[in-house]
Amino acid sequence: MYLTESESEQAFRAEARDWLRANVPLGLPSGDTADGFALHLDWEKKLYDARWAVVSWPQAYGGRGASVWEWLAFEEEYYAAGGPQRVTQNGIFLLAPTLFGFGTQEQQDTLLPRMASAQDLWCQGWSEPGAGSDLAALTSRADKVDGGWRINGQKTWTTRGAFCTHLFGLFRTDSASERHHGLTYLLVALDTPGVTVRGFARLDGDEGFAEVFFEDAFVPDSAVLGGVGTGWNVAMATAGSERGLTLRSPGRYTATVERLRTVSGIDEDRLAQAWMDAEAYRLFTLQQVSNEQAGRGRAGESSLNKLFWSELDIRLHELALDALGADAELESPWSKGFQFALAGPIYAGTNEVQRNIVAERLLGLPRK
Amino acid sequence: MYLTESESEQAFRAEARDWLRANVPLGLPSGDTADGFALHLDWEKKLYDARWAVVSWPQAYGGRGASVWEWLAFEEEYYAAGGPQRVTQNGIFLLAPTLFGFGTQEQQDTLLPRMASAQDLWCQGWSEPGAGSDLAALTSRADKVDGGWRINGQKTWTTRGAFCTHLFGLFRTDSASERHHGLTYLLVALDTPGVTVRGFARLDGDEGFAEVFFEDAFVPDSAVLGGVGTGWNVAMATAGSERGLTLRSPGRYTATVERLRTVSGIDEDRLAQAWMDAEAYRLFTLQQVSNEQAGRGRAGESSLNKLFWSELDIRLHELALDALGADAELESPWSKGFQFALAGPIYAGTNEVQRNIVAERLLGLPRK
Amino acid sequence: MYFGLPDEAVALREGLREVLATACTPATIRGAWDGDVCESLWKELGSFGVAGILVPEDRGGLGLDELSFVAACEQAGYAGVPGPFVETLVSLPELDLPLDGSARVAIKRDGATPYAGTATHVFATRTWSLIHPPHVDALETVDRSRQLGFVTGPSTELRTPQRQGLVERRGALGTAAFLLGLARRQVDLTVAYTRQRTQFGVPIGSFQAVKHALVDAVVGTQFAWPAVLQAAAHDPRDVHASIRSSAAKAMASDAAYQVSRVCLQAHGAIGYTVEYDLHLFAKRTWALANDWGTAEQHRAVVARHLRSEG
Amino acid sequence: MYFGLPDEAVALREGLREVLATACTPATIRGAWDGDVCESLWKELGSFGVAGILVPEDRGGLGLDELSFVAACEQAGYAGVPGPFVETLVSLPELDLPLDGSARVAIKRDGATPYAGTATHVFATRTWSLIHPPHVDALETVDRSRQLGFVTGPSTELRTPQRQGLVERRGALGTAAFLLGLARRQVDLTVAYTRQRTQFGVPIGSFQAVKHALVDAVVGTQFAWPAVLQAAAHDPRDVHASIRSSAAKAMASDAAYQVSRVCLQAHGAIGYTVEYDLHLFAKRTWALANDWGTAEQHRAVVARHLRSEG
Repeated sequence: MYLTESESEQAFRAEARDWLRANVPLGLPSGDTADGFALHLDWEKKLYDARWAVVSWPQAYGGRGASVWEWLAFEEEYYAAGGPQRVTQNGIFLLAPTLFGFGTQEQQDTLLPRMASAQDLWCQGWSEPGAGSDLAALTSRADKVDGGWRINGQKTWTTRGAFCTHLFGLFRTDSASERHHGLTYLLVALDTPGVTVRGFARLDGDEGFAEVFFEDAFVPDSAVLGGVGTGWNVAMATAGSERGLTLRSPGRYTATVERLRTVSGIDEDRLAQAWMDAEAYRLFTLQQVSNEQAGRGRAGESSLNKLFWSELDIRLHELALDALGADAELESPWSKGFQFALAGPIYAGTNEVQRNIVAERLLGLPRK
Repeated sequence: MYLTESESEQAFRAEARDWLRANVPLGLPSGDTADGFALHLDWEKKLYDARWAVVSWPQAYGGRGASVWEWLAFEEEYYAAGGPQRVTQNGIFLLAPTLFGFGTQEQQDTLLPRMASAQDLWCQGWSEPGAGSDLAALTSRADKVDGGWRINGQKTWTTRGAFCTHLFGLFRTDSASERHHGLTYLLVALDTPGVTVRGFARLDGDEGFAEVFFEDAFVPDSAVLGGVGTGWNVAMATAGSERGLTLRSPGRYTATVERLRTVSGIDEDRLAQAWMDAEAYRLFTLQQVSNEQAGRGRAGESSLNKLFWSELDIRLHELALDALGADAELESPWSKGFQFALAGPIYAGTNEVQRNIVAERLLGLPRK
Repeated sequence: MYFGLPDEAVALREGLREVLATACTPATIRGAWDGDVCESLWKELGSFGVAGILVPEDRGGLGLDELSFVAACEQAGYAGVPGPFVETLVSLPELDLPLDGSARVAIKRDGATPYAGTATHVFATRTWSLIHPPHVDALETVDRSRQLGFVTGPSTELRTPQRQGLVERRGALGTAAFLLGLARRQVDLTVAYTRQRTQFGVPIGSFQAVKHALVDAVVGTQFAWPAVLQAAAHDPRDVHASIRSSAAKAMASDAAYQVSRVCLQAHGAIGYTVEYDLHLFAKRTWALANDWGTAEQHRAVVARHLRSEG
Repeated sequence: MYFGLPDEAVALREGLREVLATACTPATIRGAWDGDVCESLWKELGSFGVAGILVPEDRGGLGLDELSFVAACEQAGYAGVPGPFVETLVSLPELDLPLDGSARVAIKRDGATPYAGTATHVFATRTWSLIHPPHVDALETVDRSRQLGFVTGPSTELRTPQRQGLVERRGALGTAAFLLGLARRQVDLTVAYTRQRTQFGVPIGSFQAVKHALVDAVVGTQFAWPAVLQAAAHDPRDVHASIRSSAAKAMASDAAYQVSRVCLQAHGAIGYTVEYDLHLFAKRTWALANDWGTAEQHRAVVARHLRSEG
């Protein structure tokens, strides 16, 4: 057990803490509204200019080549300093790992720097009206044409789609194919002719969702990420990192528990449980990273991770709201955070799907 | 709303209370051991002699023709006075309703008085090694022979089978039949040649279970309850009353909560919840009886009832054991009761099966 | 002996159901979210007479008992009636105000007063006085139809006998019934959606994950309702009568909240949008679960009683 | 940076796994239920050296750290080792007793002492003295291998430095690891049974009702283990080091108890018999969940720390 950070890791943490405490903007409005989004962009550019936007990326793309340990330390300090949710997260946390894994040199060189500097803002194009938990049921098509692909169909539940510039997602490129076969991972600029985006409101009232309609929208061959027809495997890599630690860094919850400790009238027994749970999540994540680095990653581990943080997030906010009592219904960071937390068990693969994955892949229970 | 008991109902309750308080034997050993069972039989005969054994039955069979309200009042007073579990319950609460509903006059006249006076002691023959939750998978056969039936097969999980004299259960009388078709409800004396009973121990260590083996055991035609081949419907009537209020009268839980109030160091918030839950169960039962008497019984209501009491019973005992702390592991009425309660969600149709029933019959969710 | 709603209560509930089917649709609730006080709805309620359920007949009310009152509140909850429905019904017996729906009465709190923004009068029970017209400093709430606000304005002391305890008890009891109506509506929406929504080639309502979670939540509401009935029944022989309304509110708050969680999860993403109706009922549930005393506060009342009553 | 068991701890656990596979079968545990003190098992443990895990090498022990200790306790829990396994391991560093398994040390309690009936020595930590030979008034317990009893007998004061706090902390920590081993065993039994047990034409392990309940219980144990690791790691920079063992015990107690409930339910009637092995591990779980401090008591320790540490 070598939990002690090295001198360089400690130095990295200290530098991050100092800069964040000096620069984090407090009380930003939600990034899921048009006005709020603009303010968040300013913050993202500030992070980029100081090279804190994508610490784990290579220097060439605007990062610091930080280790995963340093990245976790940065995230802890980020949320401990009260840093806001990252409006760039779908790009830098979900698409980027896939680009690093499957992208051509040219795709990486052109897309990653613009992503890091928040010039390009990426949203996901997974779900469709008929394909939610059952992603493989998607029907949006991309037909081969000279020099590229012509897209038709509809995506929905696209977080912050109304404020983004680009979309990454899966499209059926083999009309004869079924389920997870014949799909291709495409990168689409939302200003492409034939693409229409309609934003709509989430549970908390913010316009955080969008529907994206494709009518004969043309994208060039260079829009293909990974091979044609291999989209499912490429997407699963993203889904993996989405369910994994890059979606919810432990720093979020340890920071939330620190805020809970300042709420008066809180149930002490439940507060102790909340502290233990947030700590357990942090430690589980450290163990998960250690296992993966040692090549001992376990099947279904990222699903365990997602089950835990999504339910923990709700419990933490319920604890605060119970303490607020009759005032719990007032608009506040706690009531807002509660509504946000309720999405946790639903998105990135519902928890019901995650339980099936853990039962079958980790425990070895029969599919049928 | 006419919750007030009539004068006759009040008089009935008062008479029952006085007699029970004067006669209930305290500190009886478990009735699920050979020695204990004998002592419980003495108590059953005492109840019978005073005509308190089967209050809701006709006078002719040893009862008082009591209304269901009077029966509920008797049960409340019985457990409030510390009355022991009824070792005759499988007969008087599970078989008797079926006999009243499906038995011939001769079957009723011969069997009911001997059951009431605890001369005949009945156990259930439902489950088989391969048929638990999936009762329709049973394979024990009864083949037609001259003047009766010849039984082969095995039953198991037969509560108190080792101490009983008779068994009622389902047997496949049409070898070509499948699932719930071609089954017949038979009444079998356990001293019949070819019948072997092997008692075995339950979770709490008492020999409360038995396996019953049938090797060419002959029973006469008069052993058929209801029509040949109609066994499933006849059995479901029993299963209904088993899941219903006759299995667990509310008096058990209100009495347990009163005992909980005497346990020191108990969590007051959870005690309040326990009291509310026991009351809710009592009131739900009154509502259920009222609905049924008014012909407004609801599909799945007896499953709701079973889900609630079985989980309530466990919660009540967990509450006591948590208060006992390190002493919880000592043999005591609470640790014994906890282990007994753990059977609740499993027997009489597992709670998983009950949830399916409520989902499909009460809520109308699709089977497939 | 009979335990259940008497016929007159059932008849009232059915009548109210018909009225609300047209007078209070999700569009009505959305209107309230945008600040509409829903006068036409309240006129309907007034002409149906429901405002005066608990007001003696000699004063023009229906003079019904609390069993009819909880039956009406449950039905109003099912429809998600916006505005101070429970508050008005429990206030009017104490006040000299019209029963035609033109009076919408909120009940003053030390902090912000619920429905202040839509009330014509605010009943300050502590001082037993009536504030009219109320001046309201509005607050932002998760359920925008709640219209919480700090209330000031001209106040008149009331001459009627002070029955704070009765108003408090009825408010908690009516809110418990309203919560169970909200829960029943959310379950109906969820059953309807999961029956037709197909994933993996089958209706999602056929998955045990959906079925069993929904059933466990429904069990809670099914066993809370008899507690509401008993609290409304005032059985003279009931030694626990004084805490029945607390038991009812505690059980209804927890059960309805759990239903809201399970129904939202069963819907998936669609339930997480404001374009779909579920959130209208879920957010009211969250608000009312803590209004008129939280489950924990009411359990504490029960616990005190159990201690004292020995 | 690396968070996990170091290689030496993994090696120890694997070695112990092999020893226990033959030395501690369910039959061994059933023997203990009938009063057997399992001397051959303890000889095996002694010759493997596990009794001296925490004893310095210069005293003949293995001189390993607490990470190896919790690894061993978890494996012992998986095998359901009867007798004072954790108690002996945490006591031997403080005592001058043989490490060959001939000394089985129980730790005295104000009330009844667990494993008193199978112990060769009883360590009274409060008075820092050793009772030998112990005289025991036995009590009936749900898990009969626990052999609780009231202890008297000749007592010798110890000259070694009094480290009550260390023994207490290690006892809770080792028991937490033991509980997670018991849980892992129950999950393995349940997966094996529900894979082969068929009802309604399919393995019952394919039903979501079984899968999801089991997964939720497993999540609890999966996240309790890192808490055990951290408590054993003694990170010098950890401002919360003093309460890590309480956090570990609280989480392990709740998680293992939940596993025992879910596994029993998933088995159905077969799990409810003493002929099947599950109950051997379930009943130990129930006992240890409350031994060395209940989850609630340890959460109270954490709560106090959070309050003071501000």
